[in-house]
Amino acid sequence: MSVDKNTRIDWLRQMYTGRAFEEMAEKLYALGKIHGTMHLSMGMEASAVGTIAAIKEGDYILGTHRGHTQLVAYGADLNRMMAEFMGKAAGYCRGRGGSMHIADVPGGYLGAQGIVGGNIPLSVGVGLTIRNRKTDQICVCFFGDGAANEGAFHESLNMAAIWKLPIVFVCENNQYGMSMNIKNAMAIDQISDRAASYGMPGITVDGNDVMAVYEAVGEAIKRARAGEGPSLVENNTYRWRGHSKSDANRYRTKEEIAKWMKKDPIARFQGQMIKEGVLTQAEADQIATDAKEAIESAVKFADASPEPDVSTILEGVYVE
Amino acid sequence: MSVDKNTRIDWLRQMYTGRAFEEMAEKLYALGKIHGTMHLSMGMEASAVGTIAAIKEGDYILGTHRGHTQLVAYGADLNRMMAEFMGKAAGYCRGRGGSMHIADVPGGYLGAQGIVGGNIPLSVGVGLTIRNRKTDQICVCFFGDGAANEGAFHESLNMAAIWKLPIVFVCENNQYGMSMNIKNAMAIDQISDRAASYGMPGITVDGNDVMAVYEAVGEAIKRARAGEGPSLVENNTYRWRGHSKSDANRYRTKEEIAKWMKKDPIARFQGQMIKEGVLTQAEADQIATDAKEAIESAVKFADASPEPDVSTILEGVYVE
Amino acid sequence: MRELTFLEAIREAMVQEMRRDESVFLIGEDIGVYGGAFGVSLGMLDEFGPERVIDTPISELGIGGAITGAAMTGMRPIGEIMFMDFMTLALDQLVNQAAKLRFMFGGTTKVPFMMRAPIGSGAGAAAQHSQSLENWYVHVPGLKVVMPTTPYDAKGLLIASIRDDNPVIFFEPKLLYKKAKGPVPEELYEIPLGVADVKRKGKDVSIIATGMMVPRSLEAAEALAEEGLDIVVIDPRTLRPLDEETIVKSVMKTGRVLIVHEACKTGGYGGELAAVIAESQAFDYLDAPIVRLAGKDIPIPYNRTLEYNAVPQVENIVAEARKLAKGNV
Amino acid sequence: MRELTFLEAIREAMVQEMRRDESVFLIGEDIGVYGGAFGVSLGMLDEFGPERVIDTPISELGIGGAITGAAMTGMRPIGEIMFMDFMTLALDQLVNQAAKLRFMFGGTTKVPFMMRAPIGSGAGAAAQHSQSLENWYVHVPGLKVVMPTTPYDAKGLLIASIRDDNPVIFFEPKLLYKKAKGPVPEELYEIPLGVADVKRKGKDVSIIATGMMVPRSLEAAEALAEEGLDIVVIDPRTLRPLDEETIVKSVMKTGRVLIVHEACKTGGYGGELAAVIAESQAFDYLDAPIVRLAGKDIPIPYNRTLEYNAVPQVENIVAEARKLAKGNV
Ligand SMILES: Cc1ncc(C[n+]2csc(CCOP(=O)(O)OP(=O)(O)O)c2C)c(N)n1
Ligand SMILES: Cc1ncc(C[n+]2csc(CCOP(=O)(O)OP(=O)(O)O)c2C)c(N)n1
Ligand SMILES: [Mg+2]
Ligand SMILES: [Mg+2]
Repeated sequence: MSVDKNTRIDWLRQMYTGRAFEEMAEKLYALGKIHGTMHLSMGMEASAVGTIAAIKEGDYILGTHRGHTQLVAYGADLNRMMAEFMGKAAGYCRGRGGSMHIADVPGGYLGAQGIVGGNIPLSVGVGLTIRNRKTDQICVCFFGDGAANEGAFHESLNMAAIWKLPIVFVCENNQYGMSMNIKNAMAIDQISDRAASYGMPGITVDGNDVMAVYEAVGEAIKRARAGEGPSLVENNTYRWRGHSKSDANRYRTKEEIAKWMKKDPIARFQGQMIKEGVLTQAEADQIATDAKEAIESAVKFADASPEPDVSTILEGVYVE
Repeated sequence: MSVDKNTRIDWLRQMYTGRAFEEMAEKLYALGKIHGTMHLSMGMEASAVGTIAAIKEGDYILGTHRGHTQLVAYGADLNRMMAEFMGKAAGYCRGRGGSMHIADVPGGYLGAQGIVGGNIPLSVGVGLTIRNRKTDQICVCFFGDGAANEGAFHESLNMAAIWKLPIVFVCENNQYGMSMNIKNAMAIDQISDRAASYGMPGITVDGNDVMAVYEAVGEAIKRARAGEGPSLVENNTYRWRGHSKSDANRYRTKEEIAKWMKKDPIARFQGQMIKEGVLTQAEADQIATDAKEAIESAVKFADASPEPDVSTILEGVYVE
Repeated sequence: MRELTFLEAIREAMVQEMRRDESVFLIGEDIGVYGGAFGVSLGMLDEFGPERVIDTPISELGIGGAITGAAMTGMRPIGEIMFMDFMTLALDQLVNQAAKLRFMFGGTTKVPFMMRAPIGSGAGAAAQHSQSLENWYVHVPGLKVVMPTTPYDAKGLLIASIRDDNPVIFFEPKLLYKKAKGPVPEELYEIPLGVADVKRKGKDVSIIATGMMVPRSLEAAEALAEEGLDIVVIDPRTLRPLDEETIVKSVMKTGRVLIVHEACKTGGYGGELAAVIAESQAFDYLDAPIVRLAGKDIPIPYNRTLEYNAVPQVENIVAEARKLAKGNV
Repeated sequence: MRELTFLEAIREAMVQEMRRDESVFLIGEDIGVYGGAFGVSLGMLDEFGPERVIDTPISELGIGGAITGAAMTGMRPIGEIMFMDFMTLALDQLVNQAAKLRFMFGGTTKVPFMMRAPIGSGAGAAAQHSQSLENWYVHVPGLKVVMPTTPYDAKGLLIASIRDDNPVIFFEPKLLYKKAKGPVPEELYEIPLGVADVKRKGKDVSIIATGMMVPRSLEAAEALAEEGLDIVVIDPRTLRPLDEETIVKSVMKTGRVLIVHEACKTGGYGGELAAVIAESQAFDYLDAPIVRLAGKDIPIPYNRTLEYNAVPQVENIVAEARKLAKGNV
């Protein structure tokens, strides 16, 4: 597939923006401005961006707890995202959700998720809705390598397969659950091999190569739109930071982390574009700066947003 | 593997006894002597008998709701089995369990099961016990084709595989859940192919051929005892009767049933032995008659057993 | 008016709603050609086809997700779980997803599904097929919980449940399917969720009963009428939201209350009812302690006699209500 | 006596029992090198190795089965679920298997495991990581349910739970892990399950509190002492079986009872407590309605202020207890 320059620059911008969001998240955390928990996807940006680059308006996305860059790539409003992260009234969830539950259901982003694997069964329902409407919409369902050992994974992929639902299951394999390496969590080498259990195609790609992700997911989406059913795409990648907030990294070595940091998906994509001559270093620097500024302005927005009003605490449990 | 004549005659006897138990169960049902539900495995006897023939004293078995012949093959006391089926005090579960829950935990038969797939996670725990004891015991875990779509299947096989637990997963594929044909329930041809998702061996055998089952399960058990981990064996077979009690068979054709009844595992095994000259027709008839008599005598025993005493109703919830 | 069984009333409500509203579909195990384990949906596949009467593999969690995801995106699914006991396997989707999504997402979504399941003992199906765990669902904000006990109520409540914009858990006392028969209008009608029904008026004791205990309490009340006692029987019908007013008013009149449910006593819905009464203005009108008559704290046994004795029967209700009325609790 | 945190007391109890009894092992997600999400089992892998401190894949149902199957066949496993919210995924094994096997099999087996899980809100983890669903488990015959609130109780109850021959669900209020500190004997000791502890004596109002509400109630009682009110605080510690006697006796003395729990009010354990009191001989001694102060009927919100307001805080307990004591409920 050939992708035009502006689109690729847009991808780079999304990756930088996701990165900047999370760098800021870390900073806010250190400043004690964040009460709750968060999960950073630094180092995994190509997976989120490459995947979502392949969808179109009207499609659905089911995110994960490690979903900031997924949201950015989806095109979430940074102000409302940051406000939600900071628990403010102007946030996507009016401060009720926080990092783990940012959602824009009306727009098709059906939410980040606190239950590992908990979004996978939802995809089956989304698939049924689409089937019923007879549109060419599709649903992208993200989950991690760890989630692939939940029963939810098994039941959902099977149901999606027998009904040929238009779903692309995207496994962001960052090599670890919380602390468990996939080598200890499963006795196989590739999660995509599990697709065979459901009679659907499975493929593993270099998840730090945004183009590779885009192409693999794009193929799967083409199948899905054509009524040929679901696929499983495994993006091999790595998270640079600890599991949540911070962790002591007792379960992995500094060398391993350093090795993967050298495979930075942003540096790599940017380097390619510069090498190809479609981007200059100065342009790249500008994109990075713009991203940081956008995030800083989002923090300003969020800072200015009021706390949710305690008198509204009971709202939103039921549709009255 | 060569199996001596007496052993084979024993298998035939077990199959006849299982069959006789269920013919009697049907009769008792028709007479209104049974209050609850039951699931008959007529036509599937080779799967239960061939599997259990391969285990040895001290091994564990986890049964299913369709477990009468599994129990017979295990060597359950027919009197106590029948008494349990009839809800009597002398039953294996003092009348608390009924057909769906007959168990002999002290002897290693860890129970029939009312939750489809509910026994599969238990096998993981049994495997851990054995690992802890460092014995060469193994655990056979039965389940149906329908159960293979439960999340419990997925999580358990994965856990068993990563810890190389001594478990043989035996899928009694009788082509249907309750009414759903496996062709509609999964988009693959062989359930044993799912073993690959866990990095364990999987094999499909003719489940109406007691010898084939015995050999395949025997191989898997050998692996398990040798510390090489779990396997998945799929016994292809068919149930002659409705799903439970009776059903209207709306979901399958008379022709299909008739076709499979021609593959009667008992007639087939008996025919082979007669053909080989290790058994005469008269001996076979005697075995069949003995089986029926044993069951009739079990009914007498059960009939004579009192109902559980209502004053004991609270017993057995807790170990005091 | 023509009479229908409880089962027929449920089926008719589903069929009529599915004719009316394209976004309603039914999904569950063996609900298609088999018609469901109890035959509730028999014939529906023929009318609506396999895309609206969807047989699933044996995957309860998957069913929970399917109805939640479909409801979030615009459908009004009816999920069926074959026995409420198996809902344990779908709970993450019902409780951590369906019930919470709207609140967690700041009110920007809704999950208008209903999940149907048979409930209760008496069919000889033993411990894993006979439970009454309705109070689990009552305890989850975001869910509504409905349990009808007459064909008329079943149809009206089912229609209201389908049309409700929230996830509704709908329990069907399985012994009523074929045994309960009564007048049911042919047209579509709604019985609003959250409104109790006084099934029998009286003045001596207020019985608050749920599920199978409603017909049994009515029978008990008839027996006691012959002794000159005049017993109220109230069926909340919707367990959440609860119609507290109807209950509190009745207790203020009678001063004596007997709560009857089939579920095990400890931790059950009777506690909620007792507490609601004990903290209400009815407290000052109570002439006797609040009595709960409930299932024994045991799993349901297989044997018919044990099973019978595991949960309240008419004679137990008669005895407790009589004691209460006569003031010798 | 040396002091330990709540977390250290739990760890020490596990370590000492594992040294004593080869059949005890710990199994859960990220409990090995990571030490568990809250660090409870930090260091245990080093001492006991990977066969007795078993890290699992993310498979809660599998963990439920693993401890049940192991317990049936002779082990005494301790299962850990990272947040009690995820136990929804293991419920089939806990409720349909572990709790019922003994009864269903006529008393011929036993299932001596314990399942530990952190419970409650206050950590900013929002709706799917902050629940208090203890009453679900209380409602299941065959299970015991324990919830300690001091380091001393935690160690003694944990040891008793491991040694108990029944499946025990053990909830650890997560805010106490590092905050609660107190004297804990070095040796092994058991606090029998089913015995409540009167954490504070008094005569004006009986507060029955569970989990995090125990320290908050004690703080409230101190505040009220300055107003001349003398408040009892009872911690049931074991929710099932409940020590009814201690509670009933206290209520007979004070005539006023305030039930405080963090779980949502509707369908919660407070109902059980209220009903037990309302049907006991204490009923005649009640000078005021039984009051439940509980979590609001909402999922736990993320925002810190909303989260704070979602469950009872010291000031709410003070206000309710004061109203009760002064007779103006
Ligand atoms: C059902 C459930 N179990 C456990 C957890 C705790 N938990 C949160 S994230 C996580 C690791 C998930 O691993 P993976 O799916 O690979 O996603 P990653 O965090 O690596 O992106 C765990 C165990 C949870 N949130 N939900
Ligand atoms: C968790 C659960 N879901 C559904 C059922 C109802 N049910 C009982 S047996 C059965 C079919 C099981 O199919 P399979 O596993 O193939 O076993 P078979 O009955 O064919 O032997 C079903 C759906 C159940 N008992 N448990
Ligand atoms: Mg991961
Ligand atoms: Mg089958």
